Amino acid sequence: MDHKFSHHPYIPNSDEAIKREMCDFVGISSVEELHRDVPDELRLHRSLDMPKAIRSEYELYRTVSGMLQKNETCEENINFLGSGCYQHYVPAICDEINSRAEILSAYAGEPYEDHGRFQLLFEYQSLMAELLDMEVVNVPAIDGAQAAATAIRMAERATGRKKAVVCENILPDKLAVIRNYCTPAMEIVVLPFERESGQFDLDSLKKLLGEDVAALYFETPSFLGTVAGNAREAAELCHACGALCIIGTDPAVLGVLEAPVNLGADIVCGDVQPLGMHMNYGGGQGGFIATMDDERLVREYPSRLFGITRTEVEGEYGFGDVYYDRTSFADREHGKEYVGTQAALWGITAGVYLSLMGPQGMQELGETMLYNARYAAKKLSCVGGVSVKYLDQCFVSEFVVDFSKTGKSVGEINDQLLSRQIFGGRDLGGLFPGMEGCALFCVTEVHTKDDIDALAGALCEILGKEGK
Amino acid sequence: MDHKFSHHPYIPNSDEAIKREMCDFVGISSVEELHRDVPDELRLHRSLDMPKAIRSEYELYRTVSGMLQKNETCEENINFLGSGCYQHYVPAICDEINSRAEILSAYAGEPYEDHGRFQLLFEYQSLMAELLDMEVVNVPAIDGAQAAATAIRMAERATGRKKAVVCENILPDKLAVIRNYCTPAMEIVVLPFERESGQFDLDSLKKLLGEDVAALYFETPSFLGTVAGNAREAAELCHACGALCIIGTDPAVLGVLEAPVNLGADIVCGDVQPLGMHMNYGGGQGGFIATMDDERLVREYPSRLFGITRTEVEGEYGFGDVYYDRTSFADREHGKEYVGTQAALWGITAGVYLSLMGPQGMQELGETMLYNARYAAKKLSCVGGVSVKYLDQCFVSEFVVDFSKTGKSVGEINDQLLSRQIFGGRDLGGLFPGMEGCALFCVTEVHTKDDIDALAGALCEILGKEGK
Amino acid sequence: WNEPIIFELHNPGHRGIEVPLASEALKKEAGDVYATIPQGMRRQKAPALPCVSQARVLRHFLRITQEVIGADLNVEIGQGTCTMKYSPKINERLARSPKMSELHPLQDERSVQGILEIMYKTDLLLREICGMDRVSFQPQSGSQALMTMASLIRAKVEHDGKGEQKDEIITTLFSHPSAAASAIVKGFKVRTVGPREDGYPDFEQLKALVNERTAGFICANPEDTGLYNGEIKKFTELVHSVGGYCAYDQANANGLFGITRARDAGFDMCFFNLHKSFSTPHGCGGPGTGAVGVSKDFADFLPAPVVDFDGEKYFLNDELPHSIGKVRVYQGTPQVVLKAYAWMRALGAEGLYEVAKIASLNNNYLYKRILELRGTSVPFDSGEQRVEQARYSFQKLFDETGVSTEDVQRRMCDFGLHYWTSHHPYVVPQPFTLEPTEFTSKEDIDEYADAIAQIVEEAYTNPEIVKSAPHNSSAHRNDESPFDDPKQWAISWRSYQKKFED
Amino acid sequence: WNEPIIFELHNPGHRGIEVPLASEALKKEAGDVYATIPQGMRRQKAPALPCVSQARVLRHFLRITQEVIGADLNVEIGQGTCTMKYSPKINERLARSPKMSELHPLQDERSVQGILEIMYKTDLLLREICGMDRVSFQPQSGSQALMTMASLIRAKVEHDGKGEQKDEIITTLFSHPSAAASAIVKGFKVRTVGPREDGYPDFEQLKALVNERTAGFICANPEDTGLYNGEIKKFTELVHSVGGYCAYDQANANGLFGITRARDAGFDMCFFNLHKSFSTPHGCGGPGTGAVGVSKDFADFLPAPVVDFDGEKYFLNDELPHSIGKVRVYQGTPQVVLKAYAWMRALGAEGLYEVAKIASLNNNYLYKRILELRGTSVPFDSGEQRVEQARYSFQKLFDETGVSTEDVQRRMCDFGLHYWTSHHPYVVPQPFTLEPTEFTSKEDIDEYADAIAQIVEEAYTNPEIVKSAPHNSSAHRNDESPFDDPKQWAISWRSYQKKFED
Repeated sequence: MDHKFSHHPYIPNSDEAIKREMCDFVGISSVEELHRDVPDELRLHRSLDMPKAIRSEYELYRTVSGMLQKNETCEENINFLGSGCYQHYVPAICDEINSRAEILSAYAGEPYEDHGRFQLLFEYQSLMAELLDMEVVNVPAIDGAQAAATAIRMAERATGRKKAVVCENILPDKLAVIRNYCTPAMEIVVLPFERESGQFDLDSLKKLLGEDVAALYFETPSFLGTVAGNAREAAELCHACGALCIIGTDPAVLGVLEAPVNLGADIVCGDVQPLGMHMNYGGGQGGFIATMDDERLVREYPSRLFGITRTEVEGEYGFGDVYYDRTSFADREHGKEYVGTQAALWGITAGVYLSLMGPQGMQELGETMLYNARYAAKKLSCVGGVSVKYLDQCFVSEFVVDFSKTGKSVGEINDQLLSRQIFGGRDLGGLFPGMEGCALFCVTEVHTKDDIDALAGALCEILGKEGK
Repeated sequence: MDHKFSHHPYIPNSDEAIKREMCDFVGISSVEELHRDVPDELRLHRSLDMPKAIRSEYELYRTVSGMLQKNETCEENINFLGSGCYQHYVPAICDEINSRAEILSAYAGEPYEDHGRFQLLFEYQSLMAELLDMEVVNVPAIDGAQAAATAIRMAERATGRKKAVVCENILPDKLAVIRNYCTPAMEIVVLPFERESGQFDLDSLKKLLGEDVAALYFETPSFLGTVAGNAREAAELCHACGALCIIGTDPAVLGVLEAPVNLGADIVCGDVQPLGMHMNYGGGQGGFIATMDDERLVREYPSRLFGITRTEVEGEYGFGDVYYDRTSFADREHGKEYVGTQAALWGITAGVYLSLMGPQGMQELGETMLYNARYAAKKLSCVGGVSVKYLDQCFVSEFVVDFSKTGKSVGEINDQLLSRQIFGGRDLGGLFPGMEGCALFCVTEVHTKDDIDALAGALCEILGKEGK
Repeated sequence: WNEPIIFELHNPGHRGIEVPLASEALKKEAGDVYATIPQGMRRQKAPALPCVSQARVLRHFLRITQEVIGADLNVEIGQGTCTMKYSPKINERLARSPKMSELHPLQDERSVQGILEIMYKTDLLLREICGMDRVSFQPQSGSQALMTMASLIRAKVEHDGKGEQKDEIITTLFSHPSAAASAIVKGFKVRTVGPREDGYPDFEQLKALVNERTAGFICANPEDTGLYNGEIKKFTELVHSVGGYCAYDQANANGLFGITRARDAGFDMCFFNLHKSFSTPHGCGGPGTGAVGVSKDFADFLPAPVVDFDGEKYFLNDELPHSIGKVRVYQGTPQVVLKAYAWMRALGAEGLYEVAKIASLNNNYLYKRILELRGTSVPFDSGEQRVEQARYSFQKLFDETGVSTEDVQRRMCDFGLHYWTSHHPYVVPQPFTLEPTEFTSKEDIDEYADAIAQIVEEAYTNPEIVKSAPHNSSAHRNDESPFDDPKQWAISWRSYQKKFED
Repeated sequence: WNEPIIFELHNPGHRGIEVPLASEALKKEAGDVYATIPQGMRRQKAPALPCVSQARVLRHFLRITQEVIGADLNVEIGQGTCTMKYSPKINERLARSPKMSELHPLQDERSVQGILEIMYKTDLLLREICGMDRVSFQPQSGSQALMTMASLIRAKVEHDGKGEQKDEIITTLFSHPSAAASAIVKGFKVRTVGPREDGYPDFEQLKALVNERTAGFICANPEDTGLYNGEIKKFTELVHSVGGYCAYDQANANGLFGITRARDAGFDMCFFNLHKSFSTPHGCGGPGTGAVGVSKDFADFLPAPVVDFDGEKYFLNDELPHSIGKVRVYQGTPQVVLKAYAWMRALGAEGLYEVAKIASLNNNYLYKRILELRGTSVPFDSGEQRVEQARYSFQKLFDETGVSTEDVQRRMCDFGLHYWTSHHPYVVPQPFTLEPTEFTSKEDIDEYADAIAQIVEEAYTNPEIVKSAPHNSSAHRNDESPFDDPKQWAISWRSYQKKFED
């Protein structure tokens, strides 16, 4: 090695003189005497086989950023992928706050020295509560899928029942997470959606519900972008048989769509990623779970729940853990599921986002998406051979485009869009039988009319047909 | 307008109800009654003629970043331009600190509530003092050129003399700044440099010095990258006739080159841009001026000088303005020149940079530049028709390449380099008679061997000749 | 600051940010979108979010962040087991590049070769560190990684045809609570091995618990005690002998880089918290990454996809025939993987080894300093070195002065320092858990130990000052009565308004 | 925090960052570079910079930044004349893009069309705002802009052939000190017009001073009093009548956007501080931009280059035949211009007009609130509205309680608020200068005024608490004796060591 391993900027005591002094204090003659408890047979008697240290920050920067240069971003291209991870505008203040050293490098301090962390997450809970029109929101879970899985397990414990009905029309990744998380404790029954309407059918639902069902889980908007017009009826059916109704939703649409609690949901869950998180190749997800302030459900949360209180100083607020004894931190395997690191920073960021947006911002966000999506759907359905499924229904930002009559596969079309710097919609072939040749497109407030027109124009070229 | 001008996120009181309430308190019926002191004949009886407001942050971001996309950066290309503005690596922590909201948005608080600002700038002064081996450093001036101009005016006041000798071999912009700033108070006499050596000649200097000369100003390294081997003799000649010796320098080289004070300088000045500032199309400059703790000179600084003191609490430090009465803040036109906003944020950043680098970092920085520049010079001088001037002399990071025998102009060569994503050196033709066909190239620690080889290879191609 | 709750800043005339509105031309072509919304599905009552001007939102959150003390701001020793280390700013800068942040997880693989390369190469580096054959980055946290390991064991025993028979997981008392709790989630019964008097897990207890029902064994080593169990291979061999599998909680591997590897001690799988030992920041509790490494027998069981390389390009490999499915949507948190990659590259093999040595040296130095203080002790003591952390006890201090470990905790706030007791239930009486890492300097350790020393001194001379703390923190003592009382607890501002403001 | 001086953190074993070293291959080809350094020119003694680990450097500076209160953190009213406004974070984000920060000023124009376009379009916007014909962004600050204007006047009178004769510049007492001081730098004699009893500059005094020696007249309007001089055109006409030129200090134009324009009042030139009225942040005092606008008669005198557009591309135009040369290297601080551009685009014409109205409304609201307090007054009062700021007096408070404006200043720190008195010498006795801008909400103004009210109350009931302030700030009262004593002052740590530590 060119450098001895001393004086590393990240390891202040990696200096011979300092090591010497500390070894003397500890009573050993060198650091090699540490780890004497590790038996010889378990020791690695060689160096790890890995590339040499890049000691200068500049070379490290150049190496890693050189690798990153191979990526093509959604800012450099026009992106129409959504499907659970959404490209929304991230206000500069969201990044300003979540990159603050104080909170970025913090973890799990106590209510006194980390007063601010508690306040940040309490405010997040409170702001989400308003958006959802509910009373209790957890410190974020891993992602929306975990939130759904946990909501189902909460229903299991609250009802003592071991079966859950899950609508098919959700992100396939999410179903996989739910399945794994609920296996073997519960039976997961999938309620198919009708291909022609994109909705689940109430009669089919009725057949699956019963005294053994802990919960029904469905989403609105659904994975295909459709709004569940029969949500209220579905909730009533659940309640009639003593099951809980769990609704997954996209918080970005709640300025224009009714809050699921008002459709009859007992538990509402979803992902906070749309509320101020960059996509990060999927790394921006964070889950929320919300209920009313009903002790029966509150005691089933595995998550931390921060509560507000008063302090010994008049007019001052304090914060702390509500009902800590529920958690695995307090009671190991007797706690509710488990708790630990999840996605707190994204919760804090969502709080900043909602504070900036206010009611009007959320309403306008939804409205712009409604217009953009409707415009895009109309525009694309004018391209010869292309149709938009469920065009007569409401969708806020996602919709299904059917290319099956164009003579080209979704893969071929997306390849040609890519070469025009457009990321086309997600191929639904293989995800759901009967949806071959279809793709899920997403537009949000980041898309301009020009962006959408560019997509339509590119499709006309690719498909060799003029738009009508 | 689509929007009425209310509820603007930057203007909280731009709401009719709030305005109403405040107008009532003030005793006017509407905000239109404000500005009644502005006579009708002076009023603009129309709206300003400018593009409509871009109300959403996203559209603003997309508009401005769209314009910025037309720029090609020195990260995307290999850059060999220096000439007073240098591409060095900026440690991430420098940006972390100078983007902190607390200091980015601060201005001119007092020693108590802005204790930190005073400490930051006092530490900058102290760190620069070590680098320069001097005792007094100012809160930064506008740029290195202003620092040089002020140093000359300080010499004027300290000596009572009205003439300054300035070596020709400095950044032409800097000479222009000095000329304007010293006109009409002083006479600026230019001491030419010798074309064959890149140095000024002591005999010529002697002819210009005399009892009427306030100061000699020269630089090492010079504009052409050469080290002033006769600096000590020049300083002695100044002192012999009662003039001050002012030396401009590049702080990035002071890990390997002697501090100018030890060559005999009375005032040392330069630009802090190399110490942690991005180039910012020239917006990263900030000037420093340094002297020993000599009252005669300290009283001539126009800048603020922050000093350390003790407070009423044992062991605590406090900070404040030293000799405030010198300044125009204290005494208007009777102050020394003037003071105001300059480049404080860059001073703070340079302090962070020097704290990170330490003595070893500065030494290694200089050494890497010495090697890179020497390697580059050797490599380029191997390209047929190309020679490097002053190759037998020392240069740390800049050197002059002579293309006059290649049959192509510097402009043509740079055009062709540009199409290969290389920013070639600065054309010296037109800047100095006798330097036609020459260009000033700069390499620093950011250049790898591959970068330099790419330049040499490109030149071989362009000039149609193999490297030897 | 005494910054109000954001709702208290509400002024209906204020606005924080504006959203792009659809242009008139677009609206005209789109038509009446509200008419498409089904009956009763349109939001009736706007959410009661506060209206606050942009600068005031910023001021609010900036001020609150100043009331948090992250590892960047303090001598970060007091959150034992959390492995709080320096997260280099350069790594954050890289991770916040649009080339990372503006990627959609479903982009064509050709357009994300950079991040796939980084994930693949990080996988290789971690394989080398733990000796396993394949790594998944899907779990976002250590607890989720523990759940993933429990899921892998379940899938494997079922694949072995022993799904009915093998329904127990054994863990140790000083392992993380989630090791036990996540096994329960996956439908196992949990058996727990306690420590011997000398602090090591009791092999005799394990022997008594291991049988044909044993599906797996999950433990940390060192556990929270910081003691390295040198007999660990005996443990894994015993479990293997009955057809069980062994999973290693290496959330905190900080003291062992380059010293010993999980696979070599007989483990079938392990996980690392990239947000602990690999320095990616904690972010107040996530997102992180619990990278799960497995032996080749388990490679096909991992959550899909994993990143592979075909010699020319990197790709997402979904072909895992026995995959447990997914534990996290998409590919986990790639920006965290990137930061860990950059950190490892900055250190190389010798650097990682130095990390282990210095983390250990720092801990043993601190250990000696703490034990020199009156009132301190270390129960479950073998007299051996600790690796990277230790759990201490103030039982003696409590007996002699009445000052409890919670009192000390509150008093430490006054010094701007963290001090963590322990997970519950307390095994060590009056516990506290300290863990310096390699980024802690000797000066830092001395500063921390001096603070504890001063509090100990106060406890013996003026205990009231400790008991009534904090005196000098960003908040004063809470009225804790509402937290466990459903009638009083308030988990949102609207609940607080309802319960307290009437 | 009580964070030490960085030098006190020195430990020779520590290191903050590493620098790339030349590779062995390169070194070999380069040869012995040290041998090239001339005799005596190689550094003999390494600079005594401190050695500090990276995390400790970060902690040090983060802690210190927490001891500064910028406009983002407090109710920013107390730094009157400074026009502290909200600097939107989106503008900072744009300015910190590598597409801005990684540009070299000598790059080929083809590679910098984006920033040149922004500079050109900002020039157009500013021309419209002030009515001038051309703008230079070269000056980095308001003072430098004043110096630039003085330089322009000198060049013009010399060009007029009157360089010998015209050697006086007239300014007003309530204008910025640099207006007078920079005229001196440019070799002018300075004549000063004082205020009338009602606060307006005295036209009679001007008449007495204007003569054939008058080269120029430089003033602000409003001056620091906040009063708009409606007779300003009489002033400029008088100066023009003797062949002098008129320069307008519009550093702070916040109260006048869209109301009235400099050119229309007869000025030949003016400047704007983009870091004040145009919201680019102050950064503790620069870099900013003092954008100088001139009438067409002065366009060829501006510092070169300016940005021009030939219909196809933007370019740097150096063809200014009478240019004064340069006042700043290269093209000034383009990243500041960019931020100002983004700010103007976010507001448009109506938004700028609203800025002027609300800044003015806020100030008049504050004005009334302050004057309702016991002990306050406004000398030089016309009874008229103030525009964007006002200079108040606590003379009455001082007479009645002994509490001075400096005492109030120190006490305001305890509220986390700034409070600025005035430039020296004080014209208004016991002065203080307040300036809310359009970003200040009514709630903010009330909070600030309430703090002053409380201090006034204290002054009358318990003056000692005010006089002995600060009580609750990041620092305690300084021993001020060293600052003016050459034997004691210490302008660097090494001087402090030498003078105090022996």
